[in-house]
Amino acid sequence: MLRATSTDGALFVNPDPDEAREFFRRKSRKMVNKVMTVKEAVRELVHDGDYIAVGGFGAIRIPTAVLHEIVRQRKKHLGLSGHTATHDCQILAAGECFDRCDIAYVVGLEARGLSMASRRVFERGMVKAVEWTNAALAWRYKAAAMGIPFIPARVMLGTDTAKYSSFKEIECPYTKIKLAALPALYPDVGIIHVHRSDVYGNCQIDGIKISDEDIARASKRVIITTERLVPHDDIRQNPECTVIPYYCVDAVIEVPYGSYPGNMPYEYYSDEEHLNEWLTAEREGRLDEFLEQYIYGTEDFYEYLQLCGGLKKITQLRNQEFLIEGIYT
Amino acid sequence: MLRATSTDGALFVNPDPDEAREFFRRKSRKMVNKVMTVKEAVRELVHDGDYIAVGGFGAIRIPTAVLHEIVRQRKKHLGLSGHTATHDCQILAAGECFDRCDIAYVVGLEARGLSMASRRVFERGMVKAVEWTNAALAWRYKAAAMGIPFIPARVMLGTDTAKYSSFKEIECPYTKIKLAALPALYPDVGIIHVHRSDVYGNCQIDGIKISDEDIARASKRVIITTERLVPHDDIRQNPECTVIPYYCVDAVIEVPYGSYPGNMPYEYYSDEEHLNEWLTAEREGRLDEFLEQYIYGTEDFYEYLQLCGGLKKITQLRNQEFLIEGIYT
Amino acid sequence: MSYNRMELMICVAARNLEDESIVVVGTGAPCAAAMLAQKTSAPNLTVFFEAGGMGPQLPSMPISVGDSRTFHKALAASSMPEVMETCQRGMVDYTFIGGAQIDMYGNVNSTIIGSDYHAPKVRLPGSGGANDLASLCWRTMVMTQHTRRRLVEKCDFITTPGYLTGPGAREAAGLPAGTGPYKVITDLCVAGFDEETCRMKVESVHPGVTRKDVEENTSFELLWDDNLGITEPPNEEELRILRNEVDPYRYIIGRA
Amino acid sequence: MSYNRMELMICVAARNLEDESIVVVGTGAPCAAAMLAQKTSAPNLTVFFEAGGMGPQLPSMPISVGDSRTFHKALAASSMPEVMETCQRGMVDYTFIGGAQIDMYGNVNSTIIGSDYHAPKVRLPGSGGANDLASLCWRTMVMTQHTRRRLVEKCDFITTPGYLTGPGAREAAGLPAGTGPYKVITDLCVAGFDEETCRMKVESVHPGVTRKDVEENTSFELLWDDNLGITEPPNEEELRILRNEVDPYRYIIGRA
Repeated sequence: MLRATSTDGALFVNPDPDEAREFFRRKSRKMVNKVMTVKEAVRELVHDGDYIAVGGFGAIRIPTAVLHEIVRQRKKHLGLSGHTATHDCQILAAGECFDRCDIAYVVGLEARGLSMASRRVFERGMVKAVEWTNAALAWRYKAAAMGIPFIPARVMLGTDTAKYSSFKEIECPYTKIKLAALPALYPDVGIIHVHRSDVYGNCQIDGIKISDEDIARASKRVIITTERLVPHDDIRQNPECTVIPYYCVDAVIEVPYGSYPGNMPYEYYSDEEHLNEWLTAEREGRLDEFLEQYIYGTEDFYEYLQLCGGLKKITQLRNQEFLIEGIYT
Repeated sequence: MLRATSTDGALFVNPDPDEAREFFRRKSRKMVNKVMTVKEAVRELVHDGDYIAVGGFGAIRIPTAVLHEIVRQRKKHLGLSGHTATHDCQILAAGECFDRCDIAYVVGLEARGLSMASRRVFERGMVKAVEWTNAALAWRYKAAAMGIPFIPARVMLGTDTAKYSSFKEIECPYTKIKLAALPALYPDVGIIHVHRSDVYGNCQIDGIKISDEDIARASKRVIITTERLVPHDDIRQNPECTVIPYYCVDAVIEVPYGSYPGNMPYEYYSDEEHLNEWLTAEREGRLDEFLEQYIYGTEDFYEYLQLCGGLKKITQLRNQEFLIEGIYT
Repeated sequence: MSYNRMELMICVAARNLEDESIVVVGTGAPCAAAMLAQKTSAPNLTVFFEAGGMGPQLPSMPISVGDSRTFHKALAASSMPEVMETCQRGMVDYTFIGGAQIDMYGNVNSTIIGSDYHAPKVRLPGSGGANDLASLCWRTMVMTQHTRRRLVEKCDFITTPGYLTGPGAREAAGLPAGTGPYKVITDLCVAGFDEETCRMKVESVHPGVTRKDVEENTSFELLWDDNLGITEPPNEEELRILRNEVDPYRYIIGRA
Repeated sequence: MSYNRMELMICVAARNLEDESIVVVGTGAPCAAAMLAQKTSAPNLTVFFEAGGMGPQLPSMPISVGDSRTFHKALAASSMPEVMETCQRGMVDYTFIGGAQIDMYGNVNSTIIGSDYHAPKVRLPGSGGANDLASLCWRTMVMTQHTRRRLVEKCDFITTPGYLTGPGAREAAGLPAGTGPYKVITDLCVAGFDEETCRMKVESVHPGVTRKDVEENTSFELLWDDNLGITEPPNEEELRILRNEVDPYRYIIGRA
């Protein structure tokens, strides 16, 4: 049944569920306090060469603090899942942290325009790229989360996206229709920002989940940043709200306003001014000094936030999120 | 790649996603008031010969009123998905309503024992049976909900359950491991009891969802019974709580205590006394008279509930659900 | 009442959305079109966003396909798999996609400009959800500026399937039957696709635009509808709603 | 302190659950064993139920695998796919299954009694989740009464895989490597499985039970551990907790 497409690409991670099972068999199920600092989490859990997946949607509910710290600790040769990777891709491209990428959406920031720095790493061949789609990567995470080596789907077929991808085409044993067999994607590290977590890593997310339920389950290690740490009992009061269970999680860090400058649904809107400042710095060739100022030169996310306007700015963004015509707007 | 197992069984529904797409293409997306009576819903939406899937888990959150009405209207030749079908299977077996069944779990009522009447329909060859497992049927619904003809899984392999099933074995194009290709299961009618619905069929379910998200999406027609009708705005206040969206749904009926004698999480516990009475009636050969009393002889679910002890009984079951040592216990 | 070309395109797109249907949109003009349709001819139109927003009461134009506006007082705040699977199941009628290039079969490029994938002149974002939506929704629409560099003889890269190489090609590739490009709405004309050849066929030119204008700005040979018409311009009601309610800050209509 | 056989079985089962692990249980004795383990040797044991309950604080014995007790103050109230997929992913250490027959390879029958599938002497419930859990969890345990009709030469129907026909058979069938039957806990003895032959091997007989008792109540040839021991009886602490906290109404332990 296997009719390989003329796939130009590579599989950056092994879709073998048995290899993953061996890893998960040894992963701790102990419900212990996993609270640490961003620095510690990145030092201990993100290694040069790891393949990483970032939760959220580019500039929505993103784990900015961890992304900055990856740049700050000058992690290299990462693999990146480019699943609507906008500002997250931009940060990691600025740090030249990754050299291979499964692409569904990169280099752009949606309506805000293209990131010159992100374009550069791809256009100069600094990154080995393989093409996918948003749904394809979403389903690849899901296959891994389900513990199966692939999920069939009806996308990508017939296009150059397929030609520069690395999935295999199969024929359905029941209907004989052609399908894309999307290989399971088990990231080494999943990094996700959530609304609430207890110290063990039981997490709640408000609003859309995008692919984060599946990323948390598919990833071998998971770093959570959370707007708020909450008492364990809060989780048990509403067990239907648990999006990520503790046994998926390796590190929990409380990072208030942690999605800034991205949008955090029901909390604060995106800071379009700052995102634009970043794009402008890239366009005007001032990226190095911009990075020096905001990332390399800051100690942590609190300092970055302060530089960007601190609580006053956040208050303004909260007003925007809630459509309140505050004094700042 | 296709290596058919020696499958003794049949596929009762077509797993072809293109046939299903043609149906769904024409299914109305109009958000209109879908409130009707149980009688109307069963008359208009359940036809002799249809293949049905019942939500909940046997005696947990089951749509009892609709099941009774199917018996009362003497529907025949139904196909039944036996996905932990306990009291639901028992009701439909009593009415001799189905003649083919995908079996994961039937005839038993878990710790309560076996239903003689259910055993009878299977032991006397009145039902064409095909073997599956709980996960297999769950994933078959999921494949249909996803719009793909099959999902691979690592269950059933190597057993007689496989031999008397009707799935095909495939080889993974990436890892060469053997997999069960579980064919999509698109029921003609899905019947689900929920905690809250608006008149359009936007539904919320508290507690475990079992497979009901997938049943609602996989089924061509969906009948919802709900503990409570709620204003449409309540749905929009908490969009993360919508488990079933309106466009899946064809009928909405408010049936308070509608899972009785089954458990409704956070509302009332199961009536073990009545469930036992039913088993006893079967065992003692009094099923016909029992059915006459409780189903054929009643006009609707309100009458049945009244016969079983009415609000007084329900109050007792509410106390049990909330672990309150009420005066009844 | 005067109008600009973006306003015209949005109004035309809105009219092409049947009432009581479901559409997946991105941000920008398609989202404006869907919002306008809801306020005019398609009050029962349900709008999805690929990141998980389903049926929101959009308070204003979202900046991102996943931002909190996309599920503001929504019917459901779900997930990307949920939206994509609803499309794959056949429940979604329309989608809009965009790109840098489109060919006569409606194939779209949003991946690279240049001839070498590994060293492109310009790296574009890639498919995002475009390939998925155009593979799975029943009718795909494209809104684009009409220039020779956009309407090309051959895409540098086919990111998203139109009719691929022509009749039967989508089905042969394994894409769901009955799907494909439906309308291309440019700032010069509205085109559909010829049933027999699957090639782009102009149905109407916008007021003041000539057939020659269209031809000169297209790099491939267009087909022309026998009943070639003039695009119905936006009416006062549409313009009023578009300007006052849909895009009061002129984020989109100010771009023309 | 005296105890009955069910109490012994539950205590033995509880001791076999390592701390800081995850177990999927059904109702009845396995659930009692998990609850007892949590209150004794495995305070960090997480209990799942196949219908979606994950990590509840069980207030009392559930009647059903899906009833509201199974997600009372739980870590998560999820779904059947979520639980089964967690097992398939390799995150679940233990499960208990039951059945009417078990053979020397640990294959279990819960489908029919009789030789003709289409006209069985007794129609049993079928797999339920048993086949799934025994295929996907790392270690499968069975608790059963020890009679010749239950420990059979050949199952009338293999509902749920043990080691199938012996060494390598699970892997050859496509089941995940490293899984399989782990312990069989009967009212006469505790058995494991021989690494080389995959056959059931008695590790200890219960106090007062002889090797002959076990043999006479088994329809196939058992292997015997070189270091055959006497099962450690329940201690006072275990019995106190089991009787007062786990099963105060003697639903399970009253069955012996």
